[in-house]
Amino acid sequence: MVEVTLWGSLGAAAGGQSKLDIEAKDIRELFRKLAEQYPALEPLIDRGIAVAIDGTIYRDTWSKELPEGAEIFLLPRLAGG
Amino acid sequence: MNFDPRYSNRSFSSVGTRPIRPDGVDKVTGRARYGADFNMAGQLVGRILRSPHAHAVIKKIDTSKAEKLAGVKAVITAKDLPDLTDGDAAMYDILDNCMARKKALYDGHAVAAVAAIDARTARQALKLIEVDYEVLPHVTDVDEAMKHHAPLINDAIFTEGLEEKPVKPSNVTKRTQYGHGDVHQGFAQADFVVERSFKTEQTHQGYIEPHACVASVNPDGTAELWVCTQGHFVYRQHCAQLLGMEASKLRVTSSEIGGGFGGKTHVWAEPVALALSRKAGRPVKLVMTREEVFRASGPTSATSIDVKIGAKKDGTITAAEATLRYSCGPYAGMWAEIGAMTAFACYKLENVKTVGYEVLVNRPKTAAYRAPSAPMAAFAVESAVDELAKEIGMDPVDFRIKNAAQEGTRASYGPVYGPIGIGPTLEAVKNHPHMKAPLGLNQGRGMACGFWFNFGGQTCTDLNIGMDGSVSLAVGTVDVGGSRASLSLVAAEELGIDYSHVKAIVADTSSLGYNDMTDGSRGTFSSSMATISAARNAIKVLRERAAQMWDIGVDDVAWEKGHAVAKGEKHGNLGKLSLKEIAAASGKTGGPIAGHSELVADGAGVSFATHICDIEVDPETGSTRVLRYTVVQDAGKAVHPTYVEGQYQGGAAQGIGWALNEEYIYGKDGRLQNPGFLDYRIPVCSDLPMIDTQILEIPNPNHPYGVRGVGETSIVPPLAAIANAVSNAVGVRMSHIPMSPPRILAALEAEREG
Amino acid sequence: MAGVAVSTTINGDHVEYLCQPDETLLEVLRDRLGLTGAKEGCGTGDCGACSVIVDNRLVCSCLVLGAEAEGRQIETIEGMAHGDQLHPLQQKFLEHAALQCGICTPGFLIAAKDLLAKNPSPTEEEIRFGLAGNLCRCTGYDKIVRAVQDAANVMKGA
Amino acid sequence: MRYIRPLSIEDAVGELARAVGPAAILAGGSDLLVRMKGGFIEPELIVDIKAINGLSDIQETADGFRIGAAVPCAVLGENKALRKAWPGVVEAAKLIGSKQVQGRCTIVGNLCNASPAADSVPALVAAGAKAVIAGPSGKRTIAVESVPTGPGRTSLAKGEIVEAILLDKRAPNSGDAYQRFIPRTEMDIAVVSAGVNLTLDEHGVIKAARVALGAAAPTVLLVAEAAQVLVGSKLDEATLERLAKVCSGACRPIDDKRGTIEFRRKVAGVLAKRVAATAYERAGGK
Repeated sequence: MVEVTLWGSLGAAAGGQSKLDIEAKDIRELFRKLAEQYPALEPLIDRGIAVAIDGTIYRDTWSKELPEGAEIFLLPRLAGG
Repeated sequence: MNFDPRYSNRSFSSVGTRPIRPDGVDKVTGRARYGADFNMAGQLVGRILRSPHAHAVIKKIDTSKAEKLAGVKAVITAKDLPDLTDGDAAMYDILDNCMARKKALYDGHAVAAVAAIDARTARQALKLIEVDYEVLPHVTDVDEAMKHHAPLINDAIFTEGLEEKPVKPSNVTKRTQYGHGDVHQGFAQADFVVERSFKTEQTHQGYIEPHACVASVNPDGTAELWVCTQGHFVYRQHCAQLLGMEASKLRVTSSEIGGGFGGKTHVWAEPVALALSRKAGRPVKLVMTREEVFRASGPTSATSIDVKIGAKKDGTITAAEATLRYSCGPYAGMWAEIGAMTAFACYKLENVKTVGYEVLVNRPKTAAYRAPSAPMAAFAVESAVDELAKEIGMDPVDFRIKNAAQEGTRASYGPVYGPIGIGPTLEAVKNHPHMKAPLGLNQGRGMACGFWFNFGGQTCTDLNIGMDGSVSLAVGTVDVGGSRASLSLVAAEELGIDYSHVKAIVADTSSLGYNDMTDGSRGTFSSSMATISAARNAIKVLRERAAQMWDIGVDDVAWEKGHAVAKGEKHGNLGKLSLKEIAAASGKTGGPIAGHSELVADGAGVSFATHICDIEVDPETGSTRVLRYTVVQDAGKAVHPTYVEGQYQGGAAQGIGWALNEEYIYGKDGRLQNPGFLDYRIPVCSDLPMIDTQILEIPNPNHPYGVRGVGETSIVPPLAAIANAVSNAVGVRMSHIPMSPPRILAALEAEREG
Repeated sequence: MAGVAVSTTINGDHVEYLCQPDETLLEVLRDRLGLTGAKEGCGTGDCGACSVIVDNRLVCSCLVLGAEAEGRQIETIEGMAHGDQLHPLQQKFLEHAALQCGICTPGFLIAAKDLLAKNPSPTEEEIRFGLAGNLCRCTGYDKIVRAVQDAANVMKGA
Repeated sequence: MRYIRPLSIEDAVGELARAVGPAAILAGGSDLLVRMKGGFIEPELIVDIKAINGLSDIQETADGFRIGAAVPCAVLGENKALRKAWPGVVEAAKLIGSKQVQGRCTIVGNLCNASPAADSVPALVAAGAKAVIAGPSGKRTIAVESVPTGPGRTSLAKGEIVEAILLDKRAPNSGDAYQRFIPRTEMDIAVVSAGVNLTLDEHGVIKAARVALGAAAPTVLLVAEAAQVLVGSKLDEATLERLAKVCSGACRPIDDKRGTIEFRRKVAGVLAKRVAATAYERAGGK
């Protein structure tokens, strides 16, 4: 079980919830379960979001494992210069 | 592939040295080929017709006269770029921006284009295209655009992110919020509260090379595109999607790039050039004029920001809040959101809240500009932080040190920080001789901090070892300022050979796998990671070949300082095999030796900088002069320190220009008044002092060498550092960027009149 | 439009071309003669990327007509090195990393060459004002000024 | 479109007078080529005057200086005698554009482009310079301030060419100066500017003065009232303050991308003070 914080504009797509507990071992499973529970998140996930695992920002690499008890933040993917 | 990206403390022999870049001689002899330096047989000249109106319905376009002009080979409008975006809203915006469909949304918006045998004919043809416009009311100011009565730019936009779904369309596309804790409670604990409003005007990246490309579409559907870009793989994807082509059939070659800073992350003219070439059946060269670059590429947001910060007497910040309104041009963006994420990232805050509003205006589509959105937020926050320090009676550096984020701090944008450099940059500034140098009359010193995320992303690298033992490194990351030198150093380091035996090139889209563009300070971070990975893969092959040559097991072969070494006493008589010797035998041991790497570079590691500057103000004219400037920034590990310094200096110079004189000036008619380098005033050589730099190296735990991105952060602090210096010099707090002489003089006069 | 026949000298070589009356020297160099070292950053004399030397005067080639080159001596970046020997300014620009993207570099080198020809020992301020007609957006000018200072020292010693 | 390079002023005048479509005179080209690039002018005929005998020379005569219409500003700066006699005119001419532009631009071009912000014009007006005009009906000489009549407009008739600028021989105890305000240190057009020309008596009292302001009205302003303030003074603090006030009051500026009305008014006065002080010092005043 990991605690996922939906951040910025993502919270609105999950019905205003910002913290969710999800049983997921990697990013792929996390995304799949999120999309099942909150269909409004699916297009956002498809467009690409960033995942912060214990403070380090990863992109949406499916195989990235989520350590038990890790702090997960989902952030919008950013533009840079 | 089991590549371990974790940092390991080690000594270096190549990394950290300062050799001459591999592309250097071409660039000092005029041989390097940029966007406009390439030609194809039979090529036509492409030109774009642009809207003279800020906001207008395109009722009709009659191209018949232009088509009849001798020498005109193709004329296109939006009809020739049909909508193939399949519900992808972001791509649709790109398409509409490349060629206006129903409405022209800003002065300079493309409405038609021609390809002709020469520039004169093309220019004449543009004059023969008749466009029937119905001019609409327009809005160019970010605050005006948010008002209820403001002209509506897109009536299908309803503000996202509000608690209640809006019933009326709006120019505000989205509201976003970040933060944690309870700011009301936080402000209640504060002994001092500073609350201020700020504005910043729109600026342009100001790269010296205008957008340029040569497009050639064949009747069989294959195509080539030569173009100056920060990301040729991204350009390929976008162009292929907009033109309905298979990506693999479009080969994109990135030319040398004459500056981008975010402005060449986005397609504008390239799909138009391809569409012209497709219609004309000949190659088309399309080069923007400087005026077109200003009117119709992607400047940064204009902003309006409110900041409120509270602190206790002892200097502890108890709460921080900001509302940020960023202009996006006429299409939805996420610029205010980035501002809301970065605004307070330097500080350790119990209670913080930021709200961003994305605002549509009749200006060109906003694009990224070096740490996009962060400089404006930092200007507002760091100005208020300085004022708060003053009210408390604390030294501004000490005040920041007291509140600086550190490892374990929850960032205002969410996650918890790992090892970071804000504290060390502040300590370095506190102890810097610059802080103790005397100042004269009307002179002031200011300092400010800045933050940027840094990106990683998809990266592809090929490392090929020639039969003579020299190494070709093919990377997919466009080199905007010396990364071929850095990556050659990394390859030399990993292989244990001399830098002079490595030659790095940027490969085209048909020669290498997909690679993200050079943005988010990711170039050296990502590609060095992929280069290390590719080199390690090559070393594996080299060890296998050496094992064959010795006829021993590969596990008994180690790689040390450019040589295969046989391990163990039983092989004591085998000596070493150099990379050169192994390469020479490669034809007999299994063929060419190479290492490849395809990876997603993650964990870029955030970046912080603190700047100091001295300013002199002429109180009679409001004129300013930058007397001294110092940049202190964390690089993680500086691979080629000279180019790291160059990034620090260049970012600071752009920030100085932004702070003092650069701005888009729109007339009442909604047209851009200053689309040229004469009146869009970027700093000239005599405007600036030497820019001193201090590189700190706080290793990034997620990179084998500890590298962090360095390209962008240096543009974040200057706006605030200069505003603070002006305030300290002449006692007026400037709340509007740029701090041009008329604005400073007006502020001084207002102060004198009390 | 009648073409203008022009006979001129570029980097010591005799060159003849036909150009249109309104064609700039920059267009002639780049599009007719294949000398693409001079760059067009603005086309209005504001950036200096197209700098060349005409009869010992530094000019923006975008502000000179091709027709005006008749009988002149023109020096461009392509003629700056002697054979395989780089000019000291070119060498110092490399050593100091006085270029990042490099688009402004040919113009800076030509302008710096003209500056040092007229003032072999310029102060930092003279260098900065002497090169104020050349825009660079990457470097903040710091390393460019240092490279010119260093080259001046080398050239005086030579 | 035709490009011609006549060898005599008569030929040039004749060609211009006969031209059917728009015609343009090319000396330095630093304004003309920019306007052509922007599509603001598409001349049928370009008359390059640089091959005309005498137009590229500076002559020192018994009456003063005659500066040919094709003399680049860089050459003005290299002329020691001119620099010594009219330092204000030379420093103004040297401010036009970059080093690259200096090698091409001319003060006659600057005058005939008729921009109120032209750098050399306030200095020339303050200096009392004259323009020698050749035309189909012969030659005439007029004060330089009579050439521009409004932004982009001149009093020149069809076929007329300004062939030279005349500057008087310098009276003893005289000095002139010019300054402009620009946001950067180089490469800008004047936001506002001032030129002052003074002659002192043997006691350091100003006996003659001319004050001109640039970018303060549709044409360069010759401010007679400012000259009156200066004459009879030794440029004391009170005189300088009065000068500033009169100059600010004389301005009829506009708000535009380069500055505001308020700013131009205020800074016109500040510059007038500073420029007058330099001119006074150059004239030998203390």
